[in-house]
Amino acid sequence: MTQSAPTKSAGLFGYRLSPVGSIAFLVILFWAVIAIFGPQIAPYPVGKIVDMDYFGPMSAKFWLGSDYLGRDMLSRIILGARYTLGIALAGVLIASTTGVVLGMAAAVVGGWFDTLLSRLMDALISIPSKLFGLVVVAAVGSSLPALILTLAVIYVPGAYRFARALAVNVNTMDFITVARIRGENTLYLAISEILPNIIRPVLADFGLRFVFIVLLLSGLSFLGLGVQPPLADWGALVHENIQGLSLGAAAVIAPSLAIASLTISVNLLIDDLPRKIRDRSA
Amino acid sequence: MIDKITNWTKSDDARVEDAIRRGASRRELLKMMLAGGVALSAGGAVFGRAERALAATPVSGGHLKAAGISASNADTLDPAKASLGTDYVRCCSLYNRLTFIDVTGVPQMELAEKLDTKDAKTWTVTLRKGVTFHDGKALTSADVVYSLKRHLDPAVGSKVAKIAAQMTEIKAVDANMVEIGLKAANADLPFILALHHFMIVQDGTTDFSKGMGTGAFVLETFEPGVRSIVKKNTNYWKPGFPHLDSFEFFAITDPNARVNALLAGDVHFASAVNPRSAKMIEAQPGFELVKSTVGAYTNLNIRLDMNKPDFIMGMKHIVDREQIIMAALRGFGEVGNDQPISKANVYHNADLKPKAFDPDKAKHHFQKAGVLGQSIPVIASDAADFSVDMAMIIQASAAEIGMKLDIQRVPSDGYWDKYWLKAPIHFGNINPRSTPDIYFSLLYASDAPWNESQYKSPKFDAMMLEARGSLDDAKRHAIYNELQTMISDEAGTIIPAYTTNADGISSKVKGLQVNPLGGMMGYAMAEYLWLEA
Amino acid sequence: MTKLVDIRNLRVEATTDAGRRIEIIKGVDLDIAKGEIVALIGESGSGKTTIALTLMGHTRPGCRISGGTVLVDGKDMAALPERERAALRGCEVAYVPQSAAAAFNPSQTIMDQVIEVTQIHGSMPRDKARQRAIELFKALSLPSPDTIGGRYPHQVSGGQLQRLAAAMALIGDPKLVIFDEPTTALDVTTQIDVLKAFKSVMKSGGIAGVYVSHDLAVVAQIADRIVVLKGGEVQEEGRTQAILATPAHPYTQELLAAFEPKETQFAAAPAEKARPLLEVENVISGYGVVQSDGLPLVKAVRSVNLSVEKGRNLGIIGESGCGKSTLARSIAGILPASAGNIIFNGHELDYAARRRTHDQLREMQIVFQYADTALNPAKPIEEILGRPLTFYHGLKGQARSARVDALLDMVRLPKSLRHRHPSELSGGQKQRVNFARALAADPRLIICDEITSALDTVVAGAVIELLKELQRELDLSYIFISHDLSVVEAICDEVMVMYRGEKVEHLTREDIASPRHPYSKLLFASVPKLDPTWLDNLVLEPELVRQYGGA
Amino acid sequence: MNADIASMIGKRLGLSALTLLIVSFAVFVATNLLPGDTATILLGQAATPEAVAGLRQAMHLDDPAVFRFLRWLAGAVTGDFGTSYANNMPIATLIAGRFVNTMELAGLTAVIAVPLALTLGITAAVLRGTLYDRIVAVLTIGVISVPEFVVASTAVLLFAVYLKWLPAISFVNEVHSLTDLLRMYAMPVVTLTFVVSAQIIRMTRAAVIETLSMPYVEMALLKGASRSRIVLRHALPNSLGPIVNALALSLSYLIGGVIIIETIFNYPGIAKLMVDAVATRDLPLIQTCALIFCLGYLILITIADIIAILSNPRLR
Repeated sequence: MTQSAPTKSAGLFGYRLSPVGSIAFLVILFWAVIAIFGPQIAPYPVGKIVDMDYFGPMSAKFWLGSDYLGRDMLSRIILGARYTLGIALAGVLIASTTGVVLGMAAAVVGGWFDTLLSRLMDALISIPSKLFGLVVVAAVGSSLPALILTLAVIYVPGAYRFARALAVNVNTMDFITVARIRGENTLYLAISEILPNIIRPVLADFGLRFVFIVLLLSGLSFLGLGVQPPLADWGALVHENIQGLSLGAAAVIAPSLAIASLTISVNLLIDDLPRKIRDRSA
Repeated sequence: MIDKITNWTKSDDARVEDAIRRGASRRELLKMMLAGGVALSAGGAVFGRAERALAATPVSGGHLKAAGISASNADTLDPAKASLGTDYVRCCSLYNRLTFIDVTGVPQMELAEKLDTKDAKTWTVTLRKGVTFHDGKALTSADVVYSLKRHLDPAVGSKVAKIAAQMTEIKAVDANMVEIGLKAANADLPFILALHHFMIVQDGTTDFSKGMGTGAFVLETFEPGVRSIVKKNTNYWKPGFPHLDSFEFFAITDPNARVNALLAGDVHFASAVNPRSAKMIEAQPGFELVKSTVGAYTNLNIRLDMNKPDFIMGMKHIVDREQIIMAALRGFGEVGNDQPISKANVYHNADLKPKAFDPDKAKHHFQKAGVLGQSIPVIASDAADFSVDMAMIIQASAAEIGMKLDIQRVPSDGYWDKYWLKAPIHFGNINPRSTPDIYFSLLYASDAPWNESQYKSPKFDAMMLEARGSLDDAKRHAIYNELQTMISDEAGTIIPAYTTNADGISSKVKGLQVNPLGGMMGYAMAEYLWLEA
Repeated sequence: MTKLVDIRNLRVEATTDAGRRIEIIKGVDLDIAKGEIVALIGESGSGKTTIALTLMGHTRPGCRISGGTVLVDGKDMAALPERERAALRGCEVAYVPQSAAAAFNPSQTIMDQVIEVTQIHGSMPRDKARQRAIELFKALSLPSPDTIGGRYPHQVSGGQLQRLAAAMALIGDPKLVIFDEPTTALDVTTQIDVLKAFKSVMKSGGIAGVYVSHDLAVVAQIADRIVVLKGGEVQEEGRTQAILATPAHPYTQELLAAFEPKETQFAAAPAEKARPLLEVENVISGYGVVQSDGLPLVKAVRSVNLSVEKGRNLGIIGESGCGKSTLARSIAGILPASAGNIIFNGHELDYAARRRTHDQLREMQIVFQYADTALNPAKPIEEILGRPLTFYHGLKGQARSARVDALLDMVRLPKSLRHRHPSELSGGQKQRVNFARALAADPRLIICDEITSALDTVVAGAVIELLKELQRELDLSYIFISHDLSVVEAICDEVMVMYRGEKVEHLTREDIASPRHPYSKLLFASVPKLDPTWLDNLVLEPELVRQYGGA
Repeated sequence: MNADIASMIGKRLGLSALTLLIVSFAVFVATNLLPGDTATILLGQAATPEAVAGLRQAMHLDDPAVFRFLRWLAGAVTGDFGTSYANNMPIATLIAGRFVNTMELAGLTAVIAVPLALTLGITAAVLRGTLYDRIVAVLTIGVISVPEFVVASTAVLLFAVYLKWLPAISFVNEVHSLTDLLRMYAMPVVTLTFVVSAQIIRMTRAAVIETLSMPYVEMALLKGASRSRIVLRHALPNSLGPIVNALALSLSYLIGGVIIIETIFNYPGIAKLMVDAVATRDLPLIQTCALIFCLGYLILITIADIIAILSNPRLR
């Protein structure tokens, strides 16, 4: 871990952002604000049928047209932001935290613990994520906690492998040896010595994983795992209105664009981070 | 198309055509059986068109590809186990029943030459002569006895074991005659024998993967969950049938993919098209939509044992039936009046009006029930068609009067086992049945296996049995009218609409008619269709 | 003599992470005659490698030549298009890298890489190139020259690789060879062989050379002329003899001064035979699977005894792989020994640090060679120094803060550094922090593992001086592990020589000039002297070299 | 040396077998947590208690679950995967055709995606920081940022419904010529190529950039080597390890992760079969499908490891 001296300018994680990075950051910020204040700014109730037509076009009354039942698409996207961002964030938070904790533990403790944990993670990776999602739906149905946990479980192995690889590298450093023979315990080693050194790449990885989770979320809603109606995350919005695709309906294009704008922005923001951090987390 | 008749579809044409074609033979049958009728809402022009269509004679040959809606590794050629439309379609192409329901909803003889009874309790089936299985073996009464008795064996896992249970005695009288003794009189046996599950298989068959039947087609390929191909049975006993050289059937589960496949010319037939895709099909030349409203419905069930009669009454008034048809079904449905017998059935009680959408009245009932302000869970699932959309529409209406409904969308997988009949408030999905008695005994009798709202009424039971044993049609009409009213007023099943099934077809596909058993001519279309050159 | 190289007003710019451009070479002029070897000398960051690389028209990523001309045999490497530069690389100008181990592609055989130059430039057919390579291997006195080319880089020792890298440079018959600190990573005994081989090949071929190094003594042996650099500018240049004899520039004087032996008072031999602070008896330790006899498969330390008296220092010297670091690690309990006794302060220590008491751990500290990896880059200095204070002494808040200041003061660092991160410090500063952390424990013994090896000569000298001062003030003992005899000599009362896991000789200050064990003799004789004639006159017993020589 | 490789491979295979066992058992436990069993599912709306009990008995579902699992496991070891609960056909027969389909789709996608992604990844790394690199980066981000079912649905609408160039669904049984093959597979393969390429491109680029910063690459440059020679002879062989690892991960996705593509193109692969099997609680079928996915993953990862070992003389 040789970090170059961070520049003093302000910005995310202490880095200066390029114009592209700044735009990406603003887009993410925009969606975050929408997610927080959604219910206050949505023009119509999310479940109310307000248009006699279905897949209505964009109009002054319905900025993003209407959906397959004739509900206002703008309101649905605004409220969907909360679920898309919230679920993905919660999922990635749990996945990354678990992955990092286990990864560091495997690196610090080593031995059979590491072997067994790594095998378990391998086993988990080898189960296709969408099938796993389907089994969960079949077993416990589609609830918010089930959804978040499913996403988290699917992404834990990746986060684990990533964090473990980083932690193993850090673990060989002399300062860890110094701390060990000072008599420090494993918890201190992990939290105080290793974590600060892997946190930046982990955060970059966190961002990438967030993107994948948003996409997986949309994939799962294609398979029927999503939030309870009439609310819907963006993936579910695309899915429930997919028939509108042939009509070129805004109802299917708008949420697709919302997903793309969010994921592309997160990606661009990560790509804007200094290479040292970024390239590790591809 | 005649523009002035907006509600008139090609299927209605077909119905008229068939009525004309079959007129004579039907009168014969009516001596013993009940009368069926076609409600004609259009004038002479319809007849004119029907005659033109009839002039087109069937073309022999061709390979038809049809796409159903569901496939599974559990796909089977065992009629007793058939559970999906896919299975019915395949079985119908390979096997025959003793009777079948024609496009007017009337049982016709198929493998049976005639059915005789004096008391509706003991029935004699005389088999058609000269019918052979695909392997050349002649059909005998042993095959029939075996085919019917199977359903009584739990190990077979028959879907109709419950219905078959009334056949207490099944025996061969001679090589050509079978006697069926019923537990109680049932004038509907000809309808029951027309159920797809009672198809006739060869005596002693346990391996059904060969599809050995007497049907119009011989099995060529069958891959469960993937597809089947059947070839014309050149020795088929029905002269002139089938028209097709071969028939390929598989499922495209994704509704859009199904429509896309039709429009791309990959398949000739796409069943159960989503109403929202209708525009797209109708906009493209060379494709048609065949609609049939035959009594399938998705209903909201509130269990009566929850002891909230006012809540149920409130719910009946907060269901905006027009909006459900408009928004959820996009016009592909008819308003329902909370009882299962639809207009497609001759016994439909047209005087029974649906409960009006009346939020104020609903609010009054909810207040009385003391549920306002509470959050009431409503279970919906994609397993019950349109139930999630209906739930959302009802939820939005209820929210306006302060009634909070909490929709819980649960997985299709396991829905029937886990939620249906069990959850206090849930959706059900009922396929068309041929007789009121089947509906009532299945759904509303006190001992009904699928008593969706736990409706129990000794009066209802008694009247139902009375009608069942009666051969007097006027009397049955009267009883059934009253039973429908009872269900509508007393049961906890809210049937907001009868859904319209729409099959998308290439214009080359001819001979498709509407059958009261559902889309795809009650799944039996394979032998009737032909491809225009 | 005709000029081969003519650099005029060379300027090189670098772009920092923050996007700022800074000039790292500020108008350098340099001439090299045909067949002449010129040394570029200076500390890290002085720009010596950057200048050398411009001779091939190459700059490292983020850098670019922003001005001046670099004429090599009349062609301006700074101005030529990339394609033409590439055509000259390897044939006109060749490069011998600092770490041959890193500069060899691990997935190709050595021969393929050595003759690659001839394949790229199509200068000779494959068979002929192989032949030529084997000749060069012989000329560079590589063992089994006929077959060594078939091996992979990891199957060959460091010294051999360094010579193979030279062969790789020479095969294209270049007019000029750039040596980029080619012996820095080698042991002294190996270094001699390599230097000799380079020198003879260069002289016999009349090839001009640029020799980049920070080691004046090495440069003195091989260069005709020395150019002293600092901060991207030439400080002084002249004939080797002249520079060594009469350095004009203060920086050059400083460099030379680091070679002067310092007068130091050493503690008198203990009067009465008190119990030593540390006694190590028959310690065996190593790596790999534990065998049936309870000992590891690879024994890096084979039954070593040593003792350290209170207030006195022990030096442990030997080349890389001799087991000196393993011994240090076993004493500290990082790598638990497999056998033997470690008695510290009168108490027998457990082999594993994990099972030693708090105080035992506190009283014996270890300082590692690379401050870069020994200091947690994610923490400020304050935290790095503060943790042992809290951990061992329970200091908090104000008291801890005052003690951190005191520690910084002790290692002669300004208090303002406490808020910085290690990456913001220079190499010498980092090593001082590294040392201050050991001091924070209030230890009695500090094991210093090559702590000056990664530092520039002048900086290393200052660190040694600091250690001595602190010893006087704090009543410490050191175990000083190094491959550099001059460093050990400068600070230790006693010196122990290790070879292949065993202690071969124990020397006191008095007899350090006259070692008796043949390996010690070879080792001590191999340390380069400032005298430019030293290498040429050096005669080592062939028998000795054969038995103990490097490579 | 070869004995070392053999023992290393042996060890890996042992660990793989352990992983397989873990997966099998986990799948078994998960399946048993699902509500309902094959009998209730098969009977569906007709699942009266008596009917269920009868069918259950007839299907031997009354045996303890663990017993059934062990019986399957014992059979699987000898290559006999048992018979499907749902339709009594041998599992091997049920899976064989589907498996071939899945492998065909995966194989064709790999044939297109791997060279494409490697080329893009390597060239982007070599031309790092140039406009080309940025375009590749933006394209890969764009591609992974759009849900695959949107890409697939749009493609179907455009090429099948409106242009009628390609079939909307895949009739894999009707491939008789190369033209058929191209037409059938064009859309699923292209969509999947989109899905898997992005990750390979990113990883390849990162790995090559990493090796391009190695001293031996600078050395090659200073020997006068051309850019292509540096990349092909010096950078690539040494970045092979991480690249093949990324390839293995992406390709394993093609075996089990393509359920959405299989649904949209009505492609009869094993992912859909497993979904059906879960729906019918067909334990032997679920287990066998899971085994195939896990085995596919492990085989790919092991091959990747072996390639990494063989490409690195230090590990050999």
